[in-house]
Amino acid sequence: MKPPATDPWASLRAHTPARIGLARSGSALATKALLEFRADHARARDAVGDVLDAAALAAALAPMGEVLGVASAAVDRATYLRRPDLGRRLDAASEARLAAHRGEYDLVLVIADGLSPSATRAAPALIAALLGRLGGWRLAPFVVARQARVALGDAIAAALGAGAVAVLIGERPGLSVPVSLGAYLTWRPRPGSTDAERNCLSNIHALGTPPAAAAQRLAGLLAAMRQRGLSGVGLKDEGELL
Amino acid sequence: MKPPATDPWASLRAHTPARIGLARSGSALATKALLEFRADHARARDAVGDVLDAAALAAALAPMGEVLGVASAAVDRATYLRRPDLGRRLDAASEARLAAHRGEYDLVLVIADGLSPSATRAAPALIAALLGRLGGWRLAPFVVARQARVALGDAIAAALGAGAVAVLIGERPGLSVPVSLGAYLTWRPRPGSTDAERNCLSNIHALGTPPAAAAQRLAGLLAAMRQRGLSGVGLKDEGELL
Amino acid sequence: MTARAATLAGTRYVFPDLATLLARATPPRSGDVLAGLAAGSARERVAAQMALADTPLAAFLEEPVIAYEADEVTRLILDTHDRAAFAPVAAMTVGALREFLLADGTDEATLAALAPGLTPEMVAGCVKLMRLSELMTVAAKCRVVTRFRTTLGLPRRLGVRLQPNHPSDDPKGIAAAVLDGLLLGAGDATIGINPASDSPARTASLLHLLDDIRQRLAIPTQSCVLAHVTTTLGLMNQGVPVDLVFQSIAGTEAANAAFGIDLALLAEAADAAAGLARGSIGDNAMYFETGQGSALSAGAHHGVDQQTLEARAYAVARRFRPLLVNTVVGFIGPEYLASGKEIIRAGLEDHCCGKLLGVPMGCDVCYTNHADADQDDMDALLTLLAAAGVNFVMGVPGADDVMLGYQSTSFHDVLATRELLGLRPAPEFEAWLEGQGILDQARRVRPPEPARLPAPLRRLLA
Amino acid sequence: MTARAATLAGTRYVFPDLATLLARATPPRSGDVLAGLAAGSARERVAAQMALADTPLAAFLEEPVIAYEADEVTRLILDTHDRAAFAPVAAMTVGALREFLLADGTDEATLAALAPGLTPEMVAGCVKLMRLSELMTVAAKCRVVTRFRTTLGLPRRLGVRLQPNHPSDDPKGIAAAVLDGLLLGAGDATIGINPASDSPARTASLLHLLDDIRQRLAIPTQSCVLAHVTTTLGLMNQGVPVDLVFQSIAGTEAANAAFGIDLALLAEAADAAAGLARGSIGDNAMYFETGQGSALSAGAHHGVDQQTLEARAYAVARRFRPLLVNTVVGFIGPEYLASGKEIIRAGLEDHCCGKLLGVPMGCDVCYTNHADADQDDMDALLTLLAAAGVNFVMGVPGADDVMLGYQSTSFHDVLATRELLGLRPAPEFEAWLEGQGILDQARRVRPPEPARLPAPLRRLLA
Ligand code: B12
Ligand code: B12
Repeated sequence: MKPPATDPWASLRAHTPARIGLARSGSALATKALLEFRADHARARDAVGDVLDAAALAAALAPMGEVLGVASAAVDRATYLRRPDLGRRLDAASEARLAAHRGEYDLVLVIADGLSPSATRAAPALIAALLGRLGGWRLAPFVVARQARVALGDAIAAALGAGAVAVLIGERPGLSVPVSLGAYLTWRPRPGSTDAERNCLSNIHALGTPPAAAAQRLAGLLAAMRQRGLSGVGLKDEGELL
Repeated sequence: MKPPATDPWASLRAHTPARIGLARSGSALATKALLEFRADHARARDAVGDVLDAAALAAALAPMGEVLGVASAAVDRATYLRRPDLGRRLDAASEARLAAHRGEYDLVLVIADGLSPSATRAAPALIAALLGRLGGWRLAPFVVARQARVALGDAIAAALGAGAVAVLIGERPGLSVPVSLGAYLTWRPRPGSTDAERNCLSNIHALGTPPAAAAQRLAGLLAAMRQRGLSGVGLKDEGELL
Repeated sequence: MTARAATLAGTRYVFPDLATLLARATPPRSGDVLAGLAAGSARERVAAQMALADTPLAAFLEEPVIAYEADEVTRLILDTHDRAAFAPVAAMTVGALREFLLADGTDEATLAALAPGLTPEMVAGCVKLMRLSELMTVAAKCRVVTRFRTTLGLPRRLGVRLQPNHPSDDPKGIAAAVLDGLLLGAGDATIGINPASDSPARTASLLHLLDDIRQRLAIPTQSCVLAHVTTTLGLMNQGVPVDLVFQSIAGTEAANAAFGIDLALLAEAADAAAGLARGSIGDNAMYFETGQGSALSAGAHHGVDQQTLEARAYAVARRFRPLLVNTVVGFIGPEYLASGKEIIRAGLEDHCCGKLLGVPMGCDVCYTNHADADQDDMDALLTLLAAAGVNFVMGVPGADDVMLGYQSTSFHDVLATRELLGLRPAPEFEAWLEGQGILDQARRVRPPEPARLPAPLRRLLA
Repeated sequence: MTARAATLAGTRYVFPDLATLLARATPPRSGDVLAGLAAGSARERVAAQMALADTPLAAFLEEPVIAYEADEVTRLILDTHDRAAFAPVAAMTVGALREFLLADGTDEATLAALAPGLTPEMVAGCVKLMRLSELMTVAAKCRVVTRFRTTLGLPRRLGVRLQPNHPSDDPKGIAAAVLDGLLLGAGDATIGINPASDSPARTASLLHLLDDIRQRLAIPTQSCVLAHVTTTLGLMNQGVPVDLVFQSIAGTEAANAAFGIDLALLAEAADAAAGLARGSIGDNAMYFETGQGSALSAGAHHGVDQQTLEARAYAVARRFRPLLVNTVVGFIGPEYLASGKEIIRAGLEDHCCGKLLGVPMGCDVCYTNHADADQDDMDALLTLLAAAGVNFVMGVPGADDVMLGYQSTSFHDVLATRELLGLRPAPEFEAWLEGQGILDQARRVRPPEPARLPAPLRRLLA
């Protein structure tokens, strides 16, 4: 019932956070593995309910540029989870705030809570690494968005007048990886842009693509997007050659 | 799939409201029977949520005697369903109201909403039939009780100083019989009386024991109770000989 | 009392005694919330499960959840505990027992030998750690076979109690429902009426009615009228034909007192039934019903969670070698099991606990109209229980009990389940069905046109 | 458009068109509430089911729920509708179709012949009337067998897609998970990686990795990397080893457009896959995934309920003779299916609809951490689907997908289910498992100590 003394899985576990080589009894998990799973489930459920620490995020971003805070039309967490339509629209105050900053921008970087508000803690490091690679781009102020879905970036870009948007958003929390960031890039965003028009880089976290590496790949994608004048299924991530 | 033209069950159905001889296909119900079941379920769920029409009930009882209205400590229907403990205790105002009517009574008749408030509509007829058979009993005022469990009768009897209690209460609504009354009799009731100390006459409705017949059996049980000085498992309903 | 504790994500959770530990470790259900015993958060629940997993089984023998002096059910449990049977697991924790039960080497024979060594609290604790699939896997390994006129609990058999209730106990109405059930293959576990009236005279006439039908049609089965045990006892002494003695039971002395019973009364009834010796192929003559929440409802739960108390009711049951034990799982209402989800889990827990304790478990898969549940939940629970090898379930015309005011499983539901999973009625009863021409070529229950039924059955339809 | 109506308890409910009628008749789920399409009360829902039961099947051919001109999926459905196959049920209503499907005489052959005559809307409507037990009974009668290097969908077999995802597509991490799965008997349906990256280079290297493992260990199975179809198409043209072509699909043209696909693109991909002819025993080379809610999420639902749209996705799937179609039932989140109860029902509906339409249905029995569900719900759904004869389910290490952020079924879960219900892996794969010494005497999957594994497998562990 217990794994043998020298567990052959030990070395393999170094390569993946996946739950491989679990001890079992019959076809069921050993009690320890079962209860660890339940503890992780309780933790992941809590991560969904986290609240975005917008102030701390703004403070971390401030040295790198102006920061605007916005909120979607979903008034609270419970509404957010049940009403993705509201999470894609700006509330009236945010709409006005952005209109006041309308300008000629090539790109707006949006940092959004999504389904894992805590995941946004990795955003400042990623942005710091990214900014160095965005030489020719006219950047809008950073936008920190609460109760946001990916498509809220389209509304933000439209309000600011930006020609492209990169949304860094908390992905839904997993059991082993409760905080992970996803980046969604859209060329010529407008309300109604479909996911087919976006590119995605997912699983930005220490065990996936770390922020620095993510910045490099995002910069490559952004450059390709600009060069070819499109994003989405027509644009492949060719930058990466293994 | 359809029952044959001359349905042999037709005559048997006269003897029971039960869903016998249902048409079927394979081992499943025919579509019509299935959907009738669902419609009845929707109706029964609604019956639970009904509100006791205490005013109408009091008006119907008034010609027969004084009527007091009380409420349990369960403030609303949702609380009532989840908190049977509160449904067994009087709220403070009701406690005071009853204390003001304390006296020397042999019996108090309680009409309670229980799980089917509409079922109490049968109570006045039952009581009318019963009163004629309660010659030697000193009766307390009728008590109409909202959000009540059976054991609320113990608290009511204690507050009024009654030596016995008969609770006429709405039983939980069934699918075919959504309004049915149950009668629970307790000798020397006090908070803490157990169900083993009560007698019960259930399914008082047109298809079960009709109110008039119920009155007759209750009178018999009450007489036996008084004579033997006990209620509950020790007292059997011997009145009825088939 | 020894406090137990576990630390989760930096927070230390302490559980002052075994009763609290068991309650906090229980998967969510409304009754434990009502009693103020449930864990306050998912994390506290997991912490309790961790502490429970590390608790030695022997602790349950040393620290009864209800005091020995205060409760005759506790005394029954401890006084009849079989140390020799317990020996193989005596050194284990609750978590290790779970692994042992799931292990490949632990088979039917091992579990049967172990049963007298397990107490309800050990089993309840273990079950709290398990997932539904484990509750099914473990229960499916157990086999508790009992006999009266049919053999129940055999592999790949699913029995049915035919429940022909009527709101005024009308004999014709009851006979009509019995006929409906028989034609749909129900009745091998028992034909059992809940009497609307408590009158001994009426109970006697119902007992005669069922016995007449049984004898007239030569049905290999046993009948029962689910009156209070004191009523049945009185009738047995008068020579009324009583096959099975029924009683509702609970897991504490005080709850049983609220039901108007104690162990001595049950013993008296069991002796009387044994004296009648009416079983043709076996002498299991008791039928008990239980269900989570009844002790709490009677204010007799002593701060113990409802699932643990339910397991204690099985200790009461097994003392009297019953033919049938039925957890009426969603019967009382949402104050104890709020939703289909809670009912499904409770049903599978009860079944698994009962089987581990050596009790011939069936389940009334049911819900009331004030609960948040529907037929889909019942289909799920019935199928899962059948996969787990439940001994029997209920058969009610159209799933609608017109006297008790709740929905159970219908004759049709059982047929569908038997067909989906390849299960069959008790062998004696199946042979009878075959003789009546009620089985089709695929051995499915498919009653023919009335005109083609054997005369005695046809006459009932006229 | 014809309005339909039903009167219940004195109230008349009118449904202006078929789409509204279908939506109002759907059992409760959050996505239809989100879309503003759900019935407002239980009574309205029952009234809609009554009106739906009385609706002739032919109406679905005359009144498409999404206009023929506006949607290529509607055109596909109507243009490929087989009138001859439809003939036996052409005069029936939806309610009569339900009875026909459940009837004893309606067997595997009848249903296979009927499939091309059924449209997704007919099937969706019928399924809305059914209880869970009926969804199982009907689905269990259907058999859709497909082949590539293994045979899937045979009676009493339960396949597994081995899903060895990794958050950075690390080849060693993926290989470790593949090994874990193989040792636990998973992988007969496919070994399929969801790539974290969309890069063609990375996708190609993953395809090589899987093909290497497969060939080195001589595993009779097919591999897949679930990149976007355009990425896979590009790689096929470059000679990268592609067994199965994957794509997510939905039930409307607009939703597919949001996925970056259309029918022409799928046809191109299917042709390319056929051209490679890599299957050894069959040529079913497509793998599709679906799931209720995706069209609504893309704002592309046209006022049609999510279960009906899901059935339309199967019409897209069947056009391309897939090896596998997988409804990823609880994958997106609570906005479409809020609870375990909604997920369980949706999973069984999807499976039944797909099978009736002749699609080789599997199911990703799963939930996210923002939904109100847990492992108990998954155990229930997995067991019920297995009883209903689902072709395959997922196998994820420890049920925890470390890249997609959700919980699916684990290798262990599948083993437990196979053992409980007596189901086995695909025959070719089972023979391979036997050759590796992974089966015990009871033919259960019980991997031996690493030292006793065949050398190639042992080497992967080093
Ligand atoms: C629910 C129920 C139970 C539950 C009660 C727990 C609970 N918290 O509700 C359980 C499963 C424990 C139960 C047990 C028994 N019940 Co009962 N029960 C019912 C049922 C289905 C509904 C009652 C109801 O709606 N009450 C109304 C609500 C609003 O009030 P309440 O305060 O919540 O409910 C209280 C009473 O119902 C009471 N109660 C329940 N059953 C009985 C039985 C008797 C004799 C008494 C005095 C009180 C009583 O318990 C509840 C808590 O205090 C009725 C059938 C019906 N259609 O009414 C049968 C019914 C009342 N029970 C009946 C019987 C026989 C029993 C038992 C005696 C069976 C047995 N042989 O052991 C036992 C023991 C009862 C006792 N003395 O404690 C019979 C009574 C026949 C009669 N005329 O005397 C009935 C009519 C059903 C039947 N025919 O079998 N029961
Ligand atoms: C949920 C999900 C889906 C759902 C989306 C529906 C919904 N309402 O959520 C469904 C099942 C429909 C889906 C489909 C696909 N997905 Co997806 N999906 C995810 C998942 C698991 C979570 C996303 C999340 O948490 N978003 C955050 C929340 C807060 O934002 P949201 O606004 O609610 O979600 C939007 C985005 O997630 C977007 N989206 C979802 N998937 C994809 C994929 C791409 C390429 C794009 C641009 C957008 C996108 O759809 C949502 C609604 O607009 C991620 C994995 C991960 N760990 O993040 C994969 C993931 C993003 N998807 C992926 C892929 C490949 C796809 C498909 C292209 C697969 C295919 N071959 O068809 C399709 C089509 C996507 C499209 N173009 O529309 C990949 C992307 C790889 C990459 N780097 O490009 C990921 C990383 C997973 C994977 N490796 O397979 N997906």
